[in-house]
Amino acid sequence: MAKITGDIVIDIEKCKGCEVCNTACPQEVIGMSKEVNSKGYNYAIKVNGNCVGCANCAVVCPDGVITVYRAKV
Amino acid sequence: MAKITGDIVIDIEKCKGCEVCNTACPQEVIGMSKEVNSKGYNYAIKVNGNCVGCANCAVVCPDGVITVYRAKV
Amino acid sequence: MKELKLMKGNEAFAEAVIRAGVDGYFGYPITPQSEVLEYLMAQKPYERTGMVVLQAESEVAAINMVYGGAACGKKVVTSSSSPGISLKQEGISYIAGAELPALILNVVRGGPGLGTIQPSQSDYFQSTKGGGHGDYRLIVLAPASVQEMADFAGLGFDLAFKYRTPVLILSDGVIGQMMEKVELNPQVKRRSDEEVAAECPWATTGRPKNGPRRIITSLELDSAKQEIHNMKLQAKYKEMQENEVRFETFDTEDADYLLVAYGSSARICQKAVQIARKKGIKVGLLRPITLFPYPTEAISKLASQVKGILSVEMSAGQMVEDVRLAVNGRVKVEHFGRYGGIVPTPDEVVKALETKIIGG
Amino acid sequence: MKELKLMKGNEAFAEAVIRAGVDGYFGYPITPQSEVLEYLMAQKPYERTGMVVLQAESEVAAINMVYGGAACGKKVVTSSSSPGISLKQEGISYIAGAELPALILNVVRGGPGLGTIQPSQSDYFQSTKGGGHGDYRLIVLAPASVQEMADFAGLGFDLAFKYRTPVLILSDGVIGQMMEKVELNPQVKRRSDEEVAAECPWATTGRPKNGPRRIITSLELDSAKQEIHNMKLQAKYKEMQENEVRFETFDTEDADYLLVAYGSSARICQKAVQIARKKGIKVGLLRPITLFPYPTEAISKLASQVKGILSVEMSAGQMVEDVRLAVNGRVKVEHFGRYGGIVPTPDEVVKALETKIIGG
Amino acid sequence: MTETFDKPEIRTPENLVYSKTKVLTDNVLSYCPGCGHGTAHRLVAEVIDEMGIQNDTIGVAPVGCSVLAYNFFDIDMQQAAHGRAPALATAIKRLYPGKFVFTYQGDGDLAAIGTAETIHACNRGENIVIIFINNGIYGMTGGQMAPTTLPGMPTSTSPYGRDTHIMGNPLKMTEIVATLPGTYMVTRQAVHTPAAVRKAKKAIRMAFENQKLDKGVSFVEIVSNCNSGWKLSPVKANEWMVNNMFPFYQLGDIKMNGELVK
Amino acid sequence: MTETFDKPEIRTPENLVYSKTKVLTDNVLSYCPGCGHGTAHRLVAEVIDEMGIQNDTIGVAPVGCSVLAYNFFDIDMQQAAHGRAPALATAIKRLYPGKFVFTYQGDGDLAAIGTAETIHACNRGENIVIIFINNGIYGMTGGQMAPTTLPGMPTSTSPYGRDTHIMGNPLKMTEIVATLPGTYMVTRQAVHTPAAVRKAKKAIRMAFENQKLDKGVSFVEIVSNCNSGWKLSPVKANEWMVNNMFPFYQLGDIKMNGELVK
Amino acid sequence: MTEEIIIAGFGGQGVLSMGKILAYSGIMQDQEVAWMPSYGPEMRGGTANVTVILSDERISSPILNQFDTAIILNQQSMDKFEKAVKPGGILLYDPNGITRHPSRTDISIYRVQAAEAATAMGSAKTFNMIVLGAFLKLKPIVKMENVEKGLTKSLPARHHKSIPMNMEAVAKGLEIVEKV
Amino acid sequence: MTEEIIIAGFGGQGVLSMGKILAYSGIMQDQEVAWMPSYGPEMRGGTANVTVILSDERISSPILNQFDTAIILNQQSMDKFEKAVKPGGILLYDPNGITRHPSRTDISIYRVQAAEAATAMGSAKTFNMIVLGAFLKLKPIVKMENVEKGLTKSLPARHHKSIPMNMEAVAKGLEIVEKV
Ligand SMILES: Cc1ncc(C[n+]2csc(CCOP(=O)(O)OP(=O)(O)O)c2C)c(N)n1
Ligand SMILES: Cc1ncc(C[n+]2csc(CCOP(=O)(O)OP(=O)(O)O)c2C)c(N)n1
Ligand code: SF4
Ligand code: SF4
Ligand code: SF4
Ligand code: SF4
Ligand code: SF4
Ligand code: SF4
Ligand SMILES: [Mg+2]
Ligand SMILES: [Mg+2]
Repeated sequence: MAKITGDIVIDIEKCKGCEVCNTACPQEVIGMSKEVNSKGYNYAIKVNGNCVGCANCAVVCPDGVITVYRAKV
Repeated sequence: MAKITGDIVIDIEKCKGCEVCNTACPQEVIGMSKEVNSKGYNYAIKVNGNCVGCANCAVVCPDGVITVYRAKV
Repeated sequence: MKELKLMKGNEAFAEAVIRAGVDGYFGYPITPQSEVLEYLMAQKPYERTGMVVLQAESEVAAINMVYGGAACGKKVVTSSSSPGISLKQEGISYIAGAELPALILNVVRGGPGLGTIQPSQSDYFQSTKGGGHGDYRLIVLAPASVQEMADFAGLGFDLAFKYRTPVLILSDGVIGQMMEKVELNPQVKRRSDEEVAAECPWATTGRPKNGPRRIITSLELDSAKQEIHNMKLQAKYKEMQENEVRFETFDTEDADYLLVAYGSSARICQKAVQIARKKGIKVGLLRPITLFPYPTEAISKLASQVKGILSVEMSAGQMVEDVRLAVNGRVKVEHFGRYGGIVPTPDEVVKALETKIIGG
Repeated sequence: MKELKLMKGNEAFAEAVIRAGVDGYFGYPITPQSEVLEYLMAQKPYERTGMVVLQAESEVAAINMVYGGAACGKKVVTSSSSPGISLKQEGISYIAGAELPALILNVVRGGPGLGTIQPSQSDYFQSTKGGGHGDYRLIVLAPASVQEMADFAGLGFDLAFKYRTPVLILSDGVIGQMMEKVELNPQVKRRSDEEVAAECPWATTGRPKNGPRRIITSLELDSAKQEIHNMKLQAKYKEMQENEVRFETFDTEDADYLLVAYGSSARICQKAVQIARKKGIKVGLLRPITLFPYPTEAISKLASQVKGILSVEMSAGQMVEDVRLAVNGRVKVEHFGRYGGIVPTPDEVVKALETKIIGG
Repeated sequence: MTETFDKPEIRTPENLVYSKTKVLTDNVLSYCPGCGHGTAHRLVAEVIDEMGIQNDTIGVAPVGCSVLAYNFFDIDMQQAAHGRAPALATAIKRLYPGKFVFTYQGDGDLAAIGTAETIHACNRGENIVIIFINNGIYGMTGGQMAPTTLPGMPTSTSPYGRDTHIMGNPLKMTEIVATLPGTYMVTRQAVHTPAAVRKAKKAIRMAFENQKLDKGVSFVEIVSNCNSGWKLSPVKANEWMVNNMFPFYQLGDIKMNGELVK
Repeated sequence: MTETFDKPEIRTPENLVYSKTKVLTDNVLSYCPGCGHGTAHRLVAEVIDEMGIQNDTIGVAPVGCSVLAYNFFDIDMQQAAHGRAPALATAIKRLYPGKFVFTYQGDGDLAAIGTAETIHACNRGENIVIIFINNGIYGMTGGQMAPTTLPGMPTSTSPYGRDTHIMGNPLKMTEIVATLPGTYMVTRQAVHTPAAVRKAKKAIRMAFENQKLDKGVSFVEIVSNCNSGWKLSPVKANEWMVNNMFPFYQLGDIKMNGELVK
Repeated sequence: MTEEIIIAGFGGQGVLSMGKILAYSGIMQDQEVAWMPSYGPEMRGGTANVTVILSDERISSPILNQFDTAIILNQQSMDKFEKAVKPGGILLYDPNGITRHPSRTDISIYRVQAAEAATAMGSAKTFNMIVLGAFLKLKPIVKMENVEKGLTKSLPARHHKSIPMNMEAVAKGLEIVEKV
Repeated sequence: MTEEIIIAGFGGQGVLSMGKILAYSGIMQDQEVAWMPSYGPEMRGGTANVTVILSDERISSPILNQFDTAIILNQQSMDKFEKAVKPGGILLYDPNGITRHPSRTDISIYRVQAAEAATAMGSAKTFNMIVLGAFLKLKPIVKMENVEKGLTKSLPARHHKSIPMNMEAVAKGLEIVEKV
């Protein structure tokens, strides 16, 4: 059976580090960086490769900064 | 058994001839004068002596121009 | 072909609005101008031209409907009388700030407060100096006849669109309520949506497929940009002052004295001029037709000729300030007015001229 | 005993309002003055003095609450900023028409429309000439410091009750938002209902048992009576002009040139005077404290002394008209302003003086 | 001399059963003949009289035909800007919680321009009485459409009848304010017959009595005729009202003691 | 270099399942981190995109945090005076019946100063969409009390919590407009979880679809956080919202197809 | 020629429309006209009045305190306007309902029993046309044919059938007006 | 003496309260003070800045475009205010998060690693006090005792227990500020 895998791209300059995506991810893919972006926010980063491309994070991200891909592998 | 009788006093200068009292009187006591008052209204007048002092006319008169008396005779 | 009718000023305005191809009217009843909405409703303009006529829930709603319609490039108008116009001040300031063309009729009654429903000219300051907040001006047209109530509907929109600015017609209870002969222009076709879009590329008519979106706003959080916006507005007002001043003079050629009056006061002053001249007083009349831009230069010129100027208004003295600013101290300028709904007679004007200017 | 604090202008005003024994505040949030309501709410004034503080549903409701409270003889106040003040124009006209004492604070921001939330002085015309309809005037006080934001609360009510008139404090974002030292007056006790009834026999506090009922209205359908009412108002305004003009001068004794500026502009001009004097320009400053009644006479006198006058305002030029009316053509009067939320620097003022007045 | 039918012998103070309350002044009402405003005024005045609160009541007149109400009530009164009476009343009552405060408003005043003030005063539960005269029209200004104008009803600004598609449906403000927790009593009455008048008066009395309890707004709608605006004689206007207004604006209590009446 | 967990191999157009709609501009949203306004914007934009009406939609921004909405929607937009968006929308729609018109308003804008405009636009049955962001507070001006603020909830103008006796109860405008014949669809949604977002989007889609039918107002309330105003982190704010706002403002459809949902 | 007229009476007496017909008649003979009503709630139930000016020149002020002719149809109007007639001018009134008759001696006073005549003619609506006729007898400032044209112009088409009856009423007025 | 200072950084950095403590300290030594914040939505998430003026004379304008000292705590503020320092003036900044360091040569530039130090001290809240200390090292315009008094005045009583920690942070700032 084909396994589903996914990936997200975070526009870290636009991310405001609100952590809403983080809470919504069923795979605990998202964490917050220690670094800040030029606006001073600790932006979202991927902390593992378990993304399944469910788009939950993108759907709840208030700033629409996440792009999601999903593929069968 | 004592009979009830009544009487009304109409302030004809303040009466506006609206005929609302007339409609409300159970005894058909009230009619409208042919004469006009100084405001040009055909004011209310008594056309018979059948008043029983029920105050219906006074209660509905928008201009509060009717005074009512009632007595047992 | 022109058409001759006997109409109230308010009705003539309403009929002229329809004939000018106006797209929408939004208003709320108030004496002495309710005939505008009543006439429009009776005319079924939606059948005559497709014009939208709506009784709003309040003057505040009405002026903001005007904002919405004007922002779409449509010709939209509202009318009210003094207290209602006060309620519209925020909206008028927004319309001016967002640079929208719109027409507003004020059929003035006496104030302050609920005051009286009788005619007055006590909203001059509010109209010409900005009753709303911020640095803006309205073009202010002052009709003095039922004919002008009709004519200024068209003129008002011409100016409104030329400058993308709100235009106020400052009338009063006399002009609004009286009937006179009026010659009406023939019906102008309402512009199609396509014509509007072509004429008003700035208007929000739906984002063009091949161009940027349009934004109508008066907000600018960046002060540097807001200042540039304000400067643009000021430049526009200057342009109006250069190009749009309108006034009439009567018997000023040889005048020793000058009356300045607008609207119904000007009609009374015309008669006063006749009476005074019969008495041997050489007096003329200047009637500002635009109250903003004000005929400052014309008055300034006449100030070099006459010995004194009387500003006649149905108010406690408002326009007289603009006369004084024009005259700049060169000759005596006084004010005569009746107010609270009282309309002065020509005789009273002559007497005021004699006591305040000639004898004074 | 006076108390020294570091406070924002808005807070100082709010605290002074409580200490002045004010009975009610009714307002609606808007930047840059929301601190007034916030401060009041935080102070639990109902515990401190029994004062009523209510957030209204809108500026229109707030000003009409003020009408209701003032008509009962109570000391009531509202505050807002430019767009909100525009919405209050009808209500203000009513309060003036019904001759009610009330205090209104406008912490001005740049317009027109939504404009900017940054400081501005572009509501001068609206405040001084009557933004609402009808012939009325407000007493207009222009604070130039946090201290005056506090002081004018008391002064405002004194004048409001003395003349039974609405008083407007015309402040701006600078004065409202900045913190400075402020010396606060001790708490004044709120008047009891009995005291109010005794002091304000005209107020609707419940029909007296042995006297006629009281009516608060601005309506008069009989024009003759309405005119008399208007004349009474005008007489009052004249009295204010005679008795209530307030202003300050700096370095005017030997001045060749004069700056005229109010509020925060006046502070900037004070520095400009220092800079200019270092450069050898003998310039003075007149700061109107009351904008209505305007210090016409004081300016007129100085006009006989100086060679030119620069009116400095954070607007496109409004007060300059009153300066010109005072000067009446005797010396050159020019305007300098920055606007849209931009505050001019003292250097800019000096430069404007040099180019527009001295060199011009 | 024609017959007068007078019975002077029974006109004694003991026999007096009805006379104008002293809380109404002697000024001639400015209303058209047969207008319900007059009756409504009288009922409010009688309640004030009977409760003995003439010196403790502050009334607020609207803009509308009843703008001159202050000429007719012999109590302290304020005249409000169009639609804003509830804002005035809010301030008055909060500053004088011990006084009785009422507004008297028409349907244009209360349900058009004054919508926000009405809803928010009711929502805040201001402890006031609101008397709401619904005559389905703007009487004062010459019979324009009101928010309460019935579908199809002609007015000077709906000369071909109210077209609900363009002009919306009549607004039942009374039902709306009844949904707000701030209202304690909401009722709809009429004053066209003696029975209706007596009922209306009871409601007004209860409204004023409620004000002592500090429970919020008591709201009394009175469906009334505007015979001038409707262009009918007073008597015909009342008939038209019964046949047309009442089916839409059903009389009766809507909320009592803070509970919706089912 | 730290591990990135990127899977560049699957980032192909066919595999793209979510990306920002082109109906949102590239401007950085002016909202606070985690504010629901951003999500609500995106949903409206996505619906416009999916319906292919980007060139036929005119939006109206309020005064409130979303005053700058016109910087974010790539459509023609107008910015209304505080509370007046429904008046603007009324005129726009009547003058351009073929366009899609919506307002986007906060709770202060729609339920305080704009009460009359909201009620009357709804009552007239203007054929528009109203998107109502209820965050129980005035976000823009620094967290003052709104008509929708919950009882006991502290704000900058109710620092000791909303005292309903003095400040009134929270106003449910959504329930009120649902009672008006002019509204066709009235619903309350949220955007704090993926499921809620997906549901809210469906509601918004339906609202815009309704506009084709000329049936009146479609009114979509979105209960949202104002984490700045509430002084909570975005995640905590959403939790607080679930625990406190939702019990009072219950999510779900209130009126569908012109019928109240029981 | 300029004729300045006030017509004043009760709301329902057709005062305004009488003025309007007069104004229209003036237009029909190419004159300048002005018609200025009293307005607002004062009209409610109470009095209504209208100023009508016909002139060969441009009319300056439509608001006057003195009139060439006053046409007075109730007592309130008598109290208000008797004194507003210019010396040498005309006061025309219907004595019906008048309790205090005019007393000035420097003006010409006429009466027309129009209410009575209208009742006699069986149509209260002709009242104002009778008064108009009376006025035109005293001041024939508009030709009869122009009155008819004016009527046609001022009445909506659906009322045109009543024109003959109206003209008859005008004729009646011409006939019954009498000098006091 | 007049000292005109701008303090600029992110919303959460305590910029406004630092300015307030400085202003209160000025009051404690009988100076005139002005504190003028940037305000409105621009503060939301974004930058916050405050102008503080201490002077022996009456302060004229609280709105300035040039400052004796700029205290800069993020990149945006650096971009905006580096150029606003008067020639010969001082620019003090925390390099944390700064990507483009100041480059002017006509002013004195100092840095203070306050964020780092605050973390080390275990309380992010002391950040602004460390910066204040650094500033006072460079411009000892207020006496330490007056800073403490200022703190007491500006903090609500319930926070008075934190004063020692705050004074410690000030001391830390005095210590770690360094010339660039
Ligand atoms: C701000 C403002 N707008 C409009 C008016 C004009 N106006 C006076 S009364 C009225 C309507 C009155 O209708 P209603 O409230 O129903 O009272 P009614 O006369 O029917 O009793 C209006 C629109 C006004 N005076 N002020
Ligand atoms: C006439 C007027 N009054 C007040 C304001 C100030 N103001 C701006 S936004 C706002 C409230 C915004 O709250 P809300 O509508 O709930 O929107 P949010 O910011 O919460 O999204 C206020 C009172 C204004 N701009 N104009
Ligand atoms: S939800 Fe969006 S803005 Fe918030 S942390 Fe995640 S990616 Fe960043
Ligand atoms: S797409 Fe789904 S699994 Fe992948 S990061 Fe986002 S929420 Fe997690
Ligand atoms: S009191 Fe009764 S019976 Fe007598 S007249 Fe009046 S209604 Fe008729
Ligand atoms: S109800 Fe009153 S006003 Fe009307 S006719 Fe009878 S007595 Fe006269
Ligand atoms: S116009 Fe209507 S509401 Fe007004 S007094 Fe006449 S009948 Fe009554
Ligand atoms: S203040 Fe509140 S509503 Fe406004 S953007 Fe921030 S979180 Fe959102
Ligand atoms: Mg009504
Ligand atoms: Mg909100």
